[in-house]
Amino acid sequence: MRVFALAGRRLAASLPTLLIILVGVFLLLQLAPGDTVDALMAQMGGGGDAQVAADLRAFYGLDLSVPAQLGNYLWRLVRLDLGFSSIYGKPVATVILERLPATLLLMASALSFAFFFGLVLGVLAARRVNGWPDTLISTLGLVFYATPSFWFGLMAIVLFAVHLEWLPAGGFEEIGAGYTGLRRVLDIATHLVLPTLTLGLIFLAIYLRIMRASMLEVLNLDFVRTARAKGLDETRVVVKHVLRNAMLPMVTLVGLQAGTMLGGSVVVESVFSLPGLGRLAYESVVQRDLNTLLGIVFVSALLVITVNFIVDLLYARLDPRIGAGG
Amino acid sequence: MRFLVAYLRSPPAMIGLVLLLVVIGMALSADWFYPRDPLSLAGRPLIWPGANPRFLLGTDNSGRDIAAQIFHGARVSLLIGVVATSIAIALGIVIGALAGYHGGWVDDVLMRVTEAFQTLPNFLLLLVFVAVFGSDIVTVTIAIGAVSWPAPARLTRAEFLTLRNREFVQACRTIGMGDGRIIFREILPNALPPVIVYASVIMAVAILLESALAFLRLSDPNVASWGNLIGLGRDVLRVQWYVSAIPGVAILVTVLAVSLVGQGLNDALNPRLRKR
Amino acid sequence: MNLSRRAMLSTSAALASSVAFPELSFAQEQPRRGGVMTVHFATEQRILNPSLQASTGVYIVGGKIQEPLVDLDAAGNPAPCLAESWESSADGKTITFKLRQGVTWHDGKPFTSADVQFTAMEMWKKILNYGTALQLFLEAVDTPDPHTAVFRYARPMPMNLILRAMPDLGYVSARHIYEGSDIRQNPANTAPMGTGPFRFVQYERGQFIIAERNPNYWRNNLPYLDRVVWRVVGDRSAAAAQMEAGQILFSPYSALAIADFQRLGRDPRFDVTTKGNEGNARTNTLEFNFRNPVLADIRVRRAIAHALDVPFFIENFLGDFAKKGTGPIPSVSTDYYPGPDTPQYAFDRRRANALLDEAGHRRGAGGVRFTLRLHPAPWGEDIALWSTFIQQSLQEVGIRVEVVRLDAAGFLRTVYNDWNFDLATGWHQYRNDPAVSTTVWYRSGQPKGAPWTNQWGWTDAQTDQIIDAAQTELDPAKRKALYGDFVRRVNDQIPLWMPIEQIFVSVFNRRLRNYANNPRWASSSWHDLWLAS
Amino acid sequence: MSAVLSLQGLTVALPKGADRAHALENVSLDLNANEILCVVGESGSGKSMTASAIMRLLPPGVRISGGAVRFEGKDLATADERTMRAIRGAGIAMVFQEPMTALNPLRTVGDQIGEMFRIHAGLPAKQIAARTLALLEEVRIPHPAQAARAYPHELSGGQRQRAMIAMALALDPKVLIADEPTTALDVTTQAQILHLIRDLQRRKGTAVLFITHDFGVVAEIADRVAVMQHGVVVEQGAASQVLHAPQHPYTKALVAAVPPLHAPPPRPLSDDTILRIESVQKTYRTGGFLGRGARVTHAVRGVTLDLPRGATLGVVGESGSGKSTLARCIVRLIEPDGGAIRLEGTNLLALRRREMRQAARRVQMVFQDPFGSLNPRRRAGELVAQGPIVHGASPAAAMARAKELFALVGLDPAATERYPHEFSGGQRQRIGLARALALEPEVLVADEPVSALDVSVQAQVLRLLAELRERLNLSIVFITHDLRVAAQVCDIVAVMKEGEVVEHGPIGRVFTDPQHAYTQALLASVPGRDFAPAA
Repeated sequence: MRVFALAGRRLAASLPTLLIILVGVFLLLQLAPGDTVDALMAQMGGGGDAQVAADLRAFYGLDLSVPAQLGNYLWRLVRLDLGFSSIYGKPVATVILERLPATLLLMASALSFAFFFGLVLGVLAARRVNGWPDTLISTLGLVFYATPSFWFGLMAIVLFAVHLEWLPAGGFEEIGAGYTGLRRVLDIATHLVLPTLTLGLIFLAIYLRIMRASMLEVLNLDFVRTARAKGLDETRVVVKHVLRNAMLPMVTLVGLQAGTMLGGSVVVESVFSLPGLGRLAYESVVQRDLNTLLGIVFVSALLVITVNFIVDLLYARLDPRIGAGG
Repeated sequence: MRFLVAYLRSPPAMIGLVLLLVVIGMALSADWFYPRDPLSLAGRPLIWPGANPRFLLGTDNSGRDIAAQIFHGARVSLLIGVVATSIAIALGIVIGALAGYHGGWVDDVLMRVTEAFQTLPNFLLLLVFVAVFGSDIVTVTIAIGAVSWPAPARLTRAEFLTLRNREFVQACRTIGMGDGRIIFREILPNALPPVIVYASVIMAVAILLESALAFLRLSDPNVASWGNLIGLGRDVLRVQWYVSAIPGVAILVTVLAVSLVGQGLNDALNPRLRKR
Repeated sequence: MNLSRRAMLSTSAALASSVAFPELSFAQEQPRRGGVMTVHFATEQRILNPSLQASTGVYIVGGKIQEPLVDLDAAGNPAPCLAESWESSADGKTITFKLRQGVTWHDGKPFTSADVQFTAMEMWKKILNYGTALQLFLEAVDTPDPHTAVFRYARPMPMNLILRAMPDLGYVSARHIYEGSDIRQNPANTAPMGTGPFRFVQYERGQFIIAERNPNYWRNNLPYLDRVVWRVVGDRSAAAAQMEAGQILFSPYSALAIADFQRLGRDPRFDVTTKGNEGNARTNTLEFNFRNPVLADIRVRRAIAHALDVPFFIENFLGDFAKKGTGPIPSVSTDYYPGPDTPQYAFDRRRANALLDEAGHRRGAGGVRFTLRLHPAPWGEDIALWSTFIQQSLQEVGIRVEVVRLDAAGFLRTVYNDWNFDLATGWHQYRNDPAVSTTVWYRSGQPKGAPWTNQWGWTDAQTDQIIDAAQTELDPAKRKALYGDFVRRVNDQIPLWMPIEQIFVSVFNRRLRNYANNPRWASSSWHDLWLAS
Repeated sequence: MSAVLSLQGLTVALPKGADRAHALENVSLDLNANEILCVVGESGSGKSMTASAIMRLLPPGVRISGGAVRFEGKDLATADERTMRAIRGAGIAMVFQEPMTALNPLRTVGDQIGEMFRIHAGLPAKQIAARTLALLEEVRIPHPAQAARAYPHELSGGQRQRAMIAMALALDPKVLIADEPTTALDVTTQAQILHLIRDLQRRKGTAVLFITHDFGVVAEIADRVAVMQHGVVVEQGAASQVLHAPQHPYTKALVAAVPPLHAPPPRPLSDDTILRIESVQKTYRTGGFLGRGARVTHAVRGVTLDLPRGATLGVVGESGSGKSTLARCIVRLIEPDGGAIRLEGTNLLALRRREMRQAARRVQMVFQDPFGSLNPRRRAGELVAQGPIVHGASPAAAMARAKELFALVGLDPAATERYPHEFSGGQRQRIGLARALALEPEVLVADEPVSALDVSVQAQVLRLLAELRERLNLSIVFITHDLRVAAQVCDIVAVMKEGEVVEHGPIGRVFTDPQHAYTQALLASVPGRDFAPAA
């Protein structure tokens, strides 16, 4: 398939990108004050003496020179070994795998929410351009865009969890409740409602704006005039001819913003105490857990690349011009 | 002139401008209304807004006047926004212009680096920067600028890619003009408007990024920043929610104002869109 | 063996079943069996084994699964746990522990002196923080029989010191699990196995830890609870919400916001108290870097102390759970507290200004005498508030303070290793005996980079001499006197200042019974804890 | 004959602030069954607006303010939207200029044609497929079954236009409006499409309203002609009458401006070759993953041509023939892969960048797009003065020179202060010329310099070019797709196809006695090739 060749090329092109990221972050963190052993000492809360610290540094290979450490890391990476997390005391791959589901779920639900409502609202606004629905939707979009996500999350907790007690204030699922099957799915779903809204809001605003602009753009294209000249009514013109074309820029944007969304989940996961990758990233920066951080960088880069790959596939399905070469 | 008229005719753009002027007014008048250090102890902690006429918006959990912090915070937010945006735009333009004009391996290398910055979640990168270089306001501002440049770089590059093949650029080359002059004197002025409009997006994002950083307590504690206040208020969120709510509204209004002004500029610069 | 029979024997049998309950009303109730205890777990841990890491975050979990040789009773006195009795030789160089018989590990293997020997030599002496210092002169542990462990020291070890230290630093791990493995990477570090009332079940990072009832616990028919679940909740307000919703029954170690303590304290469903944490007192510090000549001047240090209105700060910001401190040994330390009659620095702004003038620091432009950088430790809401208060207060006497905010690793490295600070503030944790974790803050000659030790560049022969003498003094009365001298000396010199004394605050759901019935309750084994319906 | 469609005093108002009040003013036209009525006019004449007004698909803000459009007894100017929808496609169908953009890129051609049956006829799917196939066969698309399954981008421009025509004729409409349907096509394809339209129209008896700017096309296809200017029909009548005996002065001027396909008598040429193009080669490689699947395009392969001093060398060919690439190779806007460009013996391709910049002043270029070739942010004078300034002239001297050049190319010297958007297309092309001439070049490379201009303006610019060639003794490489234009300005001509020169020689010889089959086909395709305005 041509599409896969395209994706393969893209993957190959992202290898140097990945290398730049890994080496860059590695070197950057070397400049940070304190290393993972300092963070470990902080966790102990005192009483660690210099010998213990020196032992730990030797144990984690922190006594080696920077190039040697980098070389070791990259060589391990080539063998698909992400290394051992000093803070979590287990292989980085395990640590990340434990945290990945929550983030994936959160991102998927936030993305679906933002995409769906962005699409619907964008179309509605474009259909009634400059009318009151457009004004209302566009204003809402701007307000959503301007709302700091963590603040929205906090306020949502105050309202929905504290005062109304409709939804849980945080967490991924009811711990120890031992739910299984559908009950558990429902439980996780209720826990994800607020985080999804919080993370999705800004993207909803962005998609809405793009969709509206794109609809207006496409509505002006020649083939829409052709469709009208064929005698199609407006609804059919929009559904059959405009929508799919107008969705293309939005689909592209999803790929472009996968990284941003992952960044946003750092804050959202922290607000809602979700056991996700974003929070893990934050913790590993603070704990100087270089292996874990690099692991996350690696995985999130893979994630972004994967999302882009899926977006490419989707785009190719939507647009037959892609994948036909060129 | 026509541009100005077009701008002033749009109600959202005007609302944005007024809001922005209010925020700028707050920033300028902060010293006049609240001459004391906004971080100094002003009264008992956690006085509700309106409960004590001395503290219009109440006090936070450190006993500091929230109103004073809101006024002084406007300075910080605007300053961070403007400076970080300038850094991002300047970096973005130079990198985008070089990549877009030269193409070939220069483009490849620069775009790989840009992709690297875009693949890595920018907030994560910001965290790393702050962990490495500390969190004083200068560092934070530079770091925000340093993680925000890829988008304007891509935009500039895209503009350059189309403009460099436009016939007026080719005409400049046929008369023997040098590359530097073509890039900066001929192409750049034409590539600039969309980038300048995009600056409003960066500024909005910069303000949001700083506040998110402050919320995680990673921003400069020596300045009265709105994000710091939200982060501080998080501990008393359940009852004294106003400590977080008030600066949140301030951020919202500022970002909204910047976005509206940006959109107004865009519409005024893009007459094709204005008609719709 | 040449032992002077100054044994400290306790009646262990009685303690096993009945402990003096502070809440007498509960005693009349019939304990209910079953139920799940849910605990707030604020910071994730790398390790859950308390033989390898001495910190509250480990005890709150590992303390239910593993047990120490010696515990504390309700009155705060050493009580038998895995050791039934102990005695010291006359020269203080040999300490013999008689171990409890019939104790089995969770995997069914018997607990013996070999376990104690291995843990002491391989973990306490080599890896365990505080343990490495405490057991520095431990030469060997002899095991004449499976139920006797003889600790041999190169220097006299005060019995009081070791017994006070053991509840925290005396957790035993199973030799058969660790021997021959790389201790630091042993899977049991995060899936601990012990002799305690609860067996480890599962640790989901970022979510929860579960332990279940150990049916073969050596205290017969205990514990009452079926399960303990620790819920990982990093966000303070989220934890408070879960506390209110009944999803968490106990929040230990001051892990909620100060405002929430005050609010929940007014709620009849909760007991907000420092009870059960007397063994975990801490003081807020203000640390001076002597490499800055301004701070090397004692008048400046004293002026700074006089400039801070500590009672005001406590009243307005910390509330009922803190009190004015009088020095490095907190008032809860009944054995060593020298009383309040040591040199103190009352709030006196005029005096502060006078001292600064006297030191030659005249006010310059904007009334500023000089500028100092203050590094607050990034843990604890009170430290952030305290650093803000320092900033605000010192401004009044003409000292401009720039707060430098760093994360944990950055803070420790910058302050204790790079010495790149002027002022720093954090916590000093008092662990029942000044020799465990207090005197290191003052004794000179600490290796560079060791956090929470004297890294200020301050050397005082007199202080060093007192500390060394107390370290090996076997007579408790003399030891107490020496520590009195110590407090007077350091309060006079203030190389660092400890003006606020705090005890960790716990929030209990009142459905709990038998809670807070010993001075280190959050860390203890909870074998007698039960839940009212 | 009774009119199928009748425009009676149709007036279309433009929104406030437009450059004129009405797009159409009192337009009356009758379209009879079984005839082709050509509406012809220059840009802005309102000819396309007429089509939009009939279909009631006017841009927002533009509305019909008077008159009537009679069709099947209804007045379309006032009919409700429902009625209009029923008429669109079924009663009156339309074919547009750009077949690429007029088809939805995301749906197959068959699907889009079938849509006509779905919305108007409600046929079962199977029948729709059969009818679609039949239609595609009718418009003589190669491999109709494949074409039905193809997406628009998979077809060539001509095939797309055939598909558009198939779609338009799906329901046998009474009226077909064709809005510049062949303007975007190459000349050979254009001839085929014109033939197809004519043929189908004859067979089905459809009334065709054919909108075009090209008198050649009019001559080729029209039964009757209506000439429009500024929204007003200035003249209408039978094709032969309007073309050969125009009455209205505007029509006269327009017809006179159409260049005849026959070359004027040859001029004597110098023996001295000023520019020699020697086996110039340019290959593009695109795509490919690790070297596999890369596509190689030979844009220019081994082209060798001589330009005598003072002569005009025409390079003609269809799009994709490599003529523009060749032009850019000459001035090194594109670096050729091989060969030589010798300017009086000096190989320009061997020069280093700095030397090339110096040599640049001797070979200058004029571009096609009068909008795109002038930096919108610089004053016209600056644009012209730039060249001399780059080559060391003082700004004041360069500006003075710019004013002289403005006079030379027929512009007001005071206009140097204005910005490009304040000029008309023809004026802008003059600025482009002035800019090229500012460096006093010996060779001028003109890439389609008049293709974007209306026919009357085109004639003026061509005249100016010829004049300047004489006065300044310029040698010109003239790239064009328009054989009529080539015939008028070139001394020698080279015909390019797929990167190669298939035939070259003196224009008179090549155009009257083409040797190569392709040249013959090309010349045969020129619409209205026999039409020449009565001088």
